[in-house]
Amino acid sequence: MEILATRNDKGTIVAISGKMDAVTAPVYEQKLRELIDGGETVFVNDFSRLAYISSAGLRSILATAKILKPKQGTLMFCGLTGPVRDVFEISGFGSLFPLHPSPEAALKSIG
Amino acid sequence: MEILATRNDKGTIVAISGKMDAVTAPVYEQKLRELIDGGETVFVNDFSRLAYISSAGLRSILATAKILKPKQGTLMFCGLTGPVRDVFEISGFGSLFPLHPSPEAALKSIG
Amino acid sequence: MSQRSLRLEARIENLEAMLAFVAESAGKLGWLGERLPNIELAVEEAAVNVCNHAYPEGEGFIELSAGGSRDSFMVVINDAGIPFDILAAPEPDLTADITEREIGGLGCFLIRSLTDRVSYRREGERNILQLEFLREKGQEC
Amino acid sequence: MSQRSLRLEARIENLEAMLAFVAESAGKLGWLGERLPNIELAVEEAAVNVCNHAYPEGEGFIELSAGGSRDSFMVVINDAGIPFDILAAPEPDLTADITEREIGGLGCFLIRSLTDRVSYRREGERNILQLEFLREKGQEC
Ligand SMILES: Nc1ncnc2c1ncn2[C@@H]1O[C@H](COP(=O)(O)OP(=O)(O)O)[C@@H](O)[C@H]1O
Ligand SMILES: Nc1ncnc2c1ncn2[C@@H]1O[C@H](COP(=O)(O)OP(=O)(O)O)[C@@H](O)[C@H]1O
Repeated sequence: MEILATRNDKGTIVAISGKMDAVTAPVYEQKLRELIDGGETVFVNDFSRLAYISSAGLRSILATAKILKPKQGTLMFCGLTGPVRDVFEISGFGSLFPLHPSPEAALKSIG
Repeated sequence: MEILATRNDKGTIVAISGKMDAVTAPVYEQKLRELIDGGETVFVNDFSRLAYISSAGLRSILATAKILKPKQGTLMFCGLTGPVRDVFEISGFGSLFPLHPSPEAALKSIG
Repeated sequence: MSQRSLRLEARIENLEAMLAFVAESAGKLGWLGERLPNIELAVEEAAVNVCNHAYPEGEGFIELSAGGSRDSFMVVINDAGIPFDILAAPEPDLTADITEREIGGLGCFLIRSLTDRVSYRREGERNILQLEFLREKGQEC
Repeated sequence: MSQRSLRLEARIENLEAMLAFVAESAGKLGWLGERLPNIELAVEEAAVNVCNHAYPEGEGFIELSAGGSRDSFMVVINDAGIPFDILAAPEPDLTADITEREIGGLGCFLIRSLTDRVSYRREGERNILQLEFLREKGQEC
């Protein structure tokens, strides 16, 4: 897994590539916690190059969302590909979080 | 395993790197058979970048030497490193074949 | 293909080796396409659970066996941990919102959702979990 | 480290996976240095022999188990092939010249030379070959 966070005036785009599994998901969670501690509250997870996600990844995502909630923050997603989209659908995460076609569309949605 | 054969007026230097094992030794044997079929009879095996040899490698070397013998050819060796040198010693191949410090020294030895 | 197996210490650091073993075994049987991520995911979930929960008081092993054909691929996961029947694990609430939704509890659900046939049995001191994947008619496997 | 094992079809194409398994198992126990090529070599010779000779009439499996400590590393190789006692294999003639010297016959000899303790037993339908490597006092393992 590789994580690339790009700040922008509306929020932070977090592009994640590779696999988000039991070994790598904690790295994602840690990274987002640091950004939140640094004051960020609006995130777009760009999953267009994420090939795989397991429940460990879902766990880290939900844990992050729960931290953002009381801060009025948002965790949005874009670019979900086949297997990742399937996991989001099966687990109900697809309706728990806003999914967008692109990072730009996601940031636009919050006005 | 990688094989690089360099022809020169006195013979052919065959530089082999990597591992010469049951999977790769047949490739070496095949390569030398082609060179012999092409008329080459003097070979220096440069083992300075060979990390590992197993009995499959010794088998290919002896088979090659047996083809060269009636053609008055020679198979010389140089640059044996730790584990390869040990295998040559244990198996008696160190006294079956001339070992030299460098390709140049090997070619010089045949005058 | 005869039955292949890999037995390692049940630790997350060995997860990659386990998944590589399963992917290679599936690949040798011609399972190269779309289903592979599903297979890997189901196996990861089951293996991670063994690493995290099967041996609460120490360390133990996990053994994966793989085999089958182009039409059916089976992975059997075997451990000597506490008895745990994946089929009896409760369904997660998939409709709760972020605040209410509980963290965790998705692993067993994903395994059941992605695997065509799941069976569990306790044999002596062993948990034996069988995951079978079927190729659909006409589908690339 | 508990006992780890890998069971695959006894085919040369699986040799790399077998050696990677053994090297990783040895590495986890701290065997990182000079002895590793010896260990790999002894295991390759034994494994190649099983692939080439153990199942003259078809196919079969090979199982490698690895375990030990920083002071002693043991690999057990197990197959269901024809009975073969490596300790009874004849010594090669190491002094013959190129013309006289026979091709082959070095594998078993190398195993015996590189391994500190070799034992063989037939158990039912199984060949069980144990290769044990000892760290010398003061030596990097
Ligand atoms: N192999 C196992 N042995 C013992 N308990 C287990 C095992 N697998 C799962 N469990 C129990 O079932 C619960 C639900 O597992 P799971 O659905 O994978 O979600 P998670 O592991 O994320 O909590 C775990 O929290 C654990 O208490
Ligand atoms: N696992 C085995 N099962 C049956 N026969 C074997 C086995 N290993 C070795 N042999 C026999 O012993 C002979 C010598 O083996 P070895 O010393 O490894 O040399 P090589 O395999 O190169 O001939 C082989 O040619 C084979 O006939």
